[in-house]
Amino acid sequence: MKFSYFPGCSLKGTGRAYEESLLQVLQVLGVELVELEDWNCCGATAYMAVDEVKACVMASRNLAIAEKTGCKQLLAPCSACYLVLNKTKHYLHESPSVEAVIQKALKEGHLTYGGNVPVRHPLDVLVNDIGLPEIKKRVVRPLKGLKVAAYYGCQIVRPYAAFDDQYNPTTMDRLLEAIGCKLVPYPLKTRCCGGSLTGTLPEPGLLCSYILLKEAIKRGADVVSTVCPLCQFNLDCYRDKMAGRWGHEMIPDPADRNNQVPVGPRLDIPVVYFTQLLGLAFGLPEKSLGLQRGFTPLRLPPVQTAAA
Amino acid sequence: MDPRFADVRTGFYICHCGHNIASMVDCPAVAHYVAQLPGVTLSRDYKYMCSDPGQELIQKDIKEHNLNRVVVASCSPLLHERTFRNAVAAAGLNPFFFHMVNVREHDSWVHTDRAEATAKAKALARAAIERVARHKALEVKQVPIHPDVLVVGGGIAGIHAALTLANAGKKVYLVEREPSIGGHMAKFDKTFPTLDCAACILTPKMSEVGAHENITLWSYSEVVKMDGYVGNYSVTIKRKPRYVNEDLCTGCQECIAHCVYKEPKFADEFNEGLGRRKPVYIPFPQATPQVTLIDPEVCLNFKRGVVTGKCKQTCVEACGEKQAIDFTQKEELREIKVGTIIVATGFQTFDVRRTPQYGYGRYPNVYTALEVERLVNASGPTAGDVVLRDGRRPKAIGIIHCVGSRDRKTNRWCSRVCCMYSMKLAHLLKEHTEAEIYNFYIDIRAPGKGYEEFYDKLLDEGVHFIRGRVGEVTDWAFIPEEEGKLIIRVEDTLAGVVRRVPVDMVVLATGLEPHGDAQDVRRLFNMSCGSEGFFLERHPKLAPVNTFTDGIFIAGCAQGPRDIPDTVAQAGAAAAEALVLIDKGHIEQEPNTAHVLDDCCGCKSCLPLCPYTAITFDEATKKAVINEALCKGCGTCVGACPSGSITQNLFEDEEVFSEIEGVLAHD
Amino acid sequence: MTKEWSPRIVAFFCNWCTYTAADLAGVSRLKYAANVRVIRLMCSGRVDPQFILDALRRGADGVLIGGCHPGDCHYVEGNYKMLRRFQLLQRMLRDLGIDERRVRLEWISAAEGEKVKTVINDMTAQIKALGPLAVPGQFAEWDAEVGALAHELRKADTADATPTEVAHA
Amino acid sequence: MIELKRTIKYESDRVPGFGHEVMSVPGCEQLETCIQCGTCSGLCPLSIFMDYTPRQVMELTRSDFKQEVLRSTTIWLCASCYACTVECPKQIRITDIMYELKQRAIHEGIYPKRFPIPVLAQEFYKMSHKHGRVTENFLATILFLKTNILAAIGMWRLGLNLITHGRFPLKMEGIKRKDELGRMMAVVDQLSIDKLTDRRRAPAAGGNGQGGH
Repeated sequence: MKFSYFPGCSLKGTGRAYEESLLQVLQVLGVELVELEDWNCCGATAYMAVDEVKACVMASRNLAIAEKTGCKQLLAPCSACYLVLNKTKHYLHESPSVEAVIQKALKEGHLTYGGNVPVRHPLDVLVNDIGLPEIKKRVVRPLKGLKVAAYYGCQIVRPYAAFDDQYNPTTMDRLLEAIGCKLVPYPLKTRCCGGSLTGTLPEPGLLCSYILLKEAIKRGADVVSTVCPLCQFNLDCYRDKMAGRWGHEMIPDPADRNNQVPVGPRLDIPVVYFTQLLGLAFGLPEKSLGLQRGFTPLRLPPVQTAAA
Repeated sequence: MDPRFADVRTGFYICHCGHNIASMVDCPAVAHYVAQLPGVTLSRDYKYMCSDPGQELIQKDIKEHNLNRVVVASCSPLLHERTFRNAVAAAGLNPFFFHMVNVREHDSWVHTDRAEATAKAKALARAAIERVARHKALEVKQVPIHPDVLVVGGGIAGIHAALTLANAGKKVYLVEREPSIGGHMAKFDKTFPTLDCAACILTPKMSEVGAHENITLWSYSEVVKMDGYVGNYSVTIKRKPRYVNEDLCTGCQECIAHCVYKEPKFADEFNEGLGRRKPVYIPFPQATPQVTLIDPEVCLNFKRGVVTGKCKQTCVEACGEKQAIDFTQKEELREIKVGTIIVATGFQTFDVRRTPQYGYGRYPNVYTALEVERLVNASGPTAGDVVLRDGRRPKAIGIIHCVGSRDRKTNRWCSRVCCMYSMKLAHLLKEHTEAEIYNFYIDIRAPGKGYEEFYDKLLDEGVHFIRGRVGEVTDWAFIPEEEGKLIIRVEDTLAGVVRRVPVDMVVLATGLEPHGDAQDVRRLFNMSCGSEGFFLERHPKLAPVNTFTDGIFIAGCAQGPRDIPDTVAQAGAAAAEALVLIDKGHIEQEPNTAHVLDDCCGCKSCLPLCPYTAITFDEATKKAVINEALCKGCGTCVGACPSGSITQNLFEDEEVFSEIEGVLAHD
Repeated sequence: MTKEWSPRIVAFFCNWCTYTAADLAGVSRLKYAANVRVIRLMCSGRVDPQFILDALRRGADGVLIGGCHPGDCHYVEGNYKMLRRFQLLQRMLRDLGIDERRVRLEWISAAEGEKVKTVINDMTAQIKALGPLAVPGQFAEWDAEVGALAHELRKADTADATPTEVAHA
Repeated sequence: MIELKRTIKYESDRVPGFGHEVMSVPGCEQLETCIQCGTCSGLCPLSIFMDYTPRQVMELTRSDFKQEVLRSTTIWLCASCYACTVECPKQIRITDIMYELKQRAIHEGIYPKRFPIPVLAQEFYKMSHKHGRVTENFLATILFLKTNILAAIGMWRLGLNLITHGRFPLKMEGIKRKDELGRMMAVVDQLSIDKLTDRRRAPAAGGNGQGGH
C-alpha cells in the first residue's frame, strides 16, 4: 500500500507528534508514504475567510502535484487540510466558474488536475483499507483498562461525511477497541473545539475546549484521543488558561450523586493523537511517538499479564 | 380548394381563460390566423369558453352556421374535453367531431415570450384544424358495471368508505393487511381539537363493519393482483394464515390465557413495542374481527415458520370443542370481481432514526408521538400512567415538532397534523403528569374548525411554546441543574436567544410519509404517485379522490397527510364517486379501440404485442381479429402493424399525420 | 426566414404519464423553451416510426417521445414496445446520416413536471447546437440535382435521337 | 440614566441588492429558501456569544442589511465546524455564507479595530502567500503584536511550554517554488473577468473602511 502524503503546516509545527506517531504506525503496518514534493499550505480555514477562490487554488496545487506523482491516493491527516482538499474537489465538480479560475491558475504553474485524486484520512485507511484484524495482529501491548474518550472534532465528518457517520462516527472507537482500550460514552465527539478562536477570542474559544475536557473527565476517561492537530493543541496547551477561568466550578461527584466535587484541579487529562495510542499498543517507544510533547503526560495502566 | 376539406365546416374558439391564456398568447391574432385556414367557417376568441355562455356560443354557432367540426383552444383536454364534447353533442353534433387544443398548461403557463407563445398556439391550432377534418362520427360504447366494491385498507378512511357503501346497499369487500381493522386511529388516545376519545368514536364503527351483512371483512390479507378495467375488475387477495379459524373462533381468548408462556414476552406491535404480548394474541381488546392469531415467528409449535408440534399446545386444549386453532392453515388466494376500488392504504410515521440528533434509541426517555399516544392511553401498556422507560415520572417534557417534515434531507412536506396532535399530547401529558411542557415549533399550523381555539386553550393552560427548530438533544450537563436531564438546545427565535432547556422526556412529533411499499401498491392499481410518493389524484381540486384509472378512487393519508375529519370527508367522497358509477349501471367507454382492416396480410406480428390478448388470428380468413370488448385503446398494435392494416379510433394514422403536418406548417 | 432560426421539435406524449406531467409543469408554472409541439397519444406504444420520419420529413429538427417509466405503463408494457422500435429506428437514422440525438425517448412520470422542463430545455439546447436538420430543404436540393441530371440526359437523348432507359430518373 | 438606543430600521439603511449578490455566489444560493427555523443557532456552539444569532444574520443578509451583517461579531465567531450546514432543513450552506460575509467584511475593511480574527485571517493569508506554508508560532507572534501586546505577554508561559516540549519550530517553513505559487495567485488576481473576483474588487458600496462597534 502506497500513498502520497500531505502533512500540512501543523504537522511540521505544533502538531509534530501526530506526524511522528503516524509515520511510525503506518511503517509497522507496511504502508508506504511519499511526502508530496514541495507541497504548500492547503488554504485552510483562516485563509478561506480572505479569499475562497484563492484557497481553492492553493489546495488544487497540492492536488495537481499529487496527481503527477502516480500514487493515486492522497493521505491528509490534518482535519482542516482534509476538509479543504475535499471542499476544493467539490467546487471543481460543482461550480464551473470556480473550476475555470483554478484551471487557469494551475496552467500558469505548468500543472494540470484531472480531478482523480481521492483524499483520504488515516482513520479511513486504517479501518477500511488495512482493517481491524490486521491491526489486532500487530498489537503487542494491549491497552487494557485504558479508558478513552474518542474525540473526532468537526471537519472530518462535516460537511462531507465520506467514510463515517456524521452524527455518530465510530471508526476511531472501533480502532481503539481493537487495541484493547475501553471507550467511554462521549456525546461530544463531533462538537467544535473552538478552532482558532482559542487564540483570537479566548472566552468563547476556550469555553468550547473546556466543555470537551470537562465532559471527558466526567464520563470517566483517562485520556482524550484526537485526530486533529488544532483540537489537540486547544485541549492540551490551553489547559491552565481554562483552569484559571472555570477551575473552581463544582460538578456532581461521579461516585456519589449527592456530593459535589471541584472540577478545576482535574482538568489535567492527557490529550493524545489516536496514532500515539496505536503506536503504544504496537510496542513502539514512547519517545519515537512524540508522547513527550504533550503538556500532560499519559500514564498507562500497568500491563495485565493475564491479558495474553 | 383541398378536397379533404370539401364538406368541412369547422368552428374554432380560443379561450382567454381570463388572463391565464390571454396574458401570454395573443388570442385575437390566433383566431385571425385560424380564420383563413382551410375548412374553417368561423373563428372566435372568447373570455371563458368553459362557462355556460361560452358553451352556448358554440351551440348557437353549430346551429346558425351549420358547423360540423369544432375545435376549442383552451386548457388541458384532461380537464375539459368532456365538457365540450357534451356541449357539442347537446347541439346535435357527434361529440367526436370535436377536438381540443391545450394552450394553457402547455403554452401560456410555461412560456415567457409572448411572440413565441402565440406562434406555438397558432401551430397547435393549425394541427387541430387539420386533424379534426379527418374525424369520424363514433359511438360511445356502454359496458355494464359490476356493483361490488373493493376497499383496500381498514383504517378510518377504509372503514368509513366501506360503511357508506354498505349502507347504500352495495356489497363491499374490505381488505386489511393487519390482523385487525382500525389503523392508526385505533392507537390514538384522544382526537384533537374536541378531545373525543378515539376508541369511543372508532370502535362502534369497527363493530358495525364486523357485523354488517353487506361487508365481507378480510383482515390479515393483502391484494396481490388486479386485472380488468373500470366496472369489471378481477382482484386476487392473499389471506395470510392466522392459525386460528375465523369462523370457529368466538373471541373468548382462552387460548391466550392458557398459552405455555405464562407471561407476555414479545414486543407488542399495537403498543409500539412498549407493551408485551404472547405468541397467541389479539392485537387490542376491541380488535375487529374478534379473532386471535398465532405468531409463527415466536410460537413454540413452529420453527422458522414450519410446524414442529414440539409445543404442548395448551392453547388447543383451552379452545376445546370449538377447535378454532388450526396449525395446518396455509396462505390462501381468493379471486373476486368488483366494479370499483377504493384505495385507502394510509401512511407510515417517519422513522426517527433518520434524525439521530434527537437521540431516539440513544436516550431511553426520547419517545415518538405514537408511543406517547399509547403511554397516555388508559388501555395502553402502563394503563395511562406516564412512567418513563427508566422508571421515572417526568417533571418537564419537550415536544419537538416537524420531525421528518419540512426538511429537504428527509421529507419536504408539512405533515399537517403534527402541530395539532402535539398540542393534544401537550394537553394530555399536562393532565397526566402536571409537568412543565415545552413545544418547540417552526410555525404553528392550526387551520381547521376549532383548531386555533385549541391553541388558545393550550396557551391558557400554561403550556410553553418556543418558536425554534431544535438543534440537538443531548445528555451532557453544563450547569448543575442540568444533571441527569435531557437537554434541548434551541434558539428561541422570537426572543432571539439560544436556550438550553433541561427536560425529563422528549416527544418527537413525527411526520407522515407514504408507506414503504406505496410504489408496489401504486403499480398494483395502475395509479400514479407524486414526487413525494403519495398517490396522485386526477386533479388536485376538481377530482381529488379520482385517480388516472377510472373506477379506482383514493381516500385518506395514502393521498397525502390529513387529519381525521378530512379523511372521513374524503372517504365519503370516494364512496360517493363509486356510487355514481354503480348506480348509473354502465360505463361509457372512450371509443378509442383498434380494429383490423380488410387488407391485413396475416403476418401475426400484432398478436404477441397486445397485453390484453384482445387480438386473435382467424384461421378461416387468415386475418387478425380484435375483440373490441377487450381492447383498451393503447394503439401499440397500430404502431407496429407493418402493413398499416390496423387503425385506432380517434388516433387514426391519417389523424396523427395531419396533426404532424399542422404543427410544422406554421413557422 | 427573417427571424433567427430556432429548432422545431415535435413531441409525442403518452396520455397517462408524460402528457399529465406536462400539464403539471403548466400548473406549477415552470418555464421552458417554446420549441416543442406536443401531440397526445394514448400510449408511447402507439408511436409509429413513420410518425417520427414524417415529422423529420416535414421540417422538424427533432422528435421527442415521452412515455411512462418502465414498469409503470398504463397499458402494461407499451413503453417497452416503443423502446424496442426506438432502438431499431435509431440505427436506421444513423445510417441515414441523421444525428441520433435528434430523436429522443424519455420516461417521464405524471409527477415529474420538473423533468418535462429539463428535458425540453436540454433537448432544445442540444438541437440548437446541432443546427437545423432541414430535410425539406434537402429534398428541394436533391430534386434540383436529379432534375438537372434528367435534363442533361434528355439533352443527350435528343442529341443521339435514340431511346434510353434512364429517362425515368 | 439608562442609555436609550433607537433600533428602528429605515428602508434607507438597506443596501438593495446586497442579499442578492451574496445569494448569487456558488454555494450560497439556497439562502433564498430560509424559513427562519433557528436550527443553525440551536446547533452552533458559539451562538451564545454572538450579537446576532446565525439565523438573524441569514435574515439580515437576505433583507439587504449589509452594514448590520458585516459589522456583526457573528461572522467572526463562526469557527467553521459545519454543524449548521449539515443540519439545515433547507440545505443552506451557512458556513460558506459566513465565509462569504467574512471576505466581504475584510475586503471593505469593515471590522472592529484590533479585532484579532480578521487580522489572523489576513496574516495567515499573507504568510501562506509569502512562504507557501504557515508556521503557527510565528503567525501567533505576529498576531499578538498587531492586536494586543498585553495578551502576547500573557502568552509567554504557553510559548515557553511549547519550546520545552519541542513544539516551537525556530525556523520558518517554506516551499521551494514560491515563484510558481506567486504566479498562480497572480492569475487569480488578473482574472477580473471572473464574476467572483470582479465583484469583490468593485468599490465598496457603503462602508467607509472605518468600521467598529
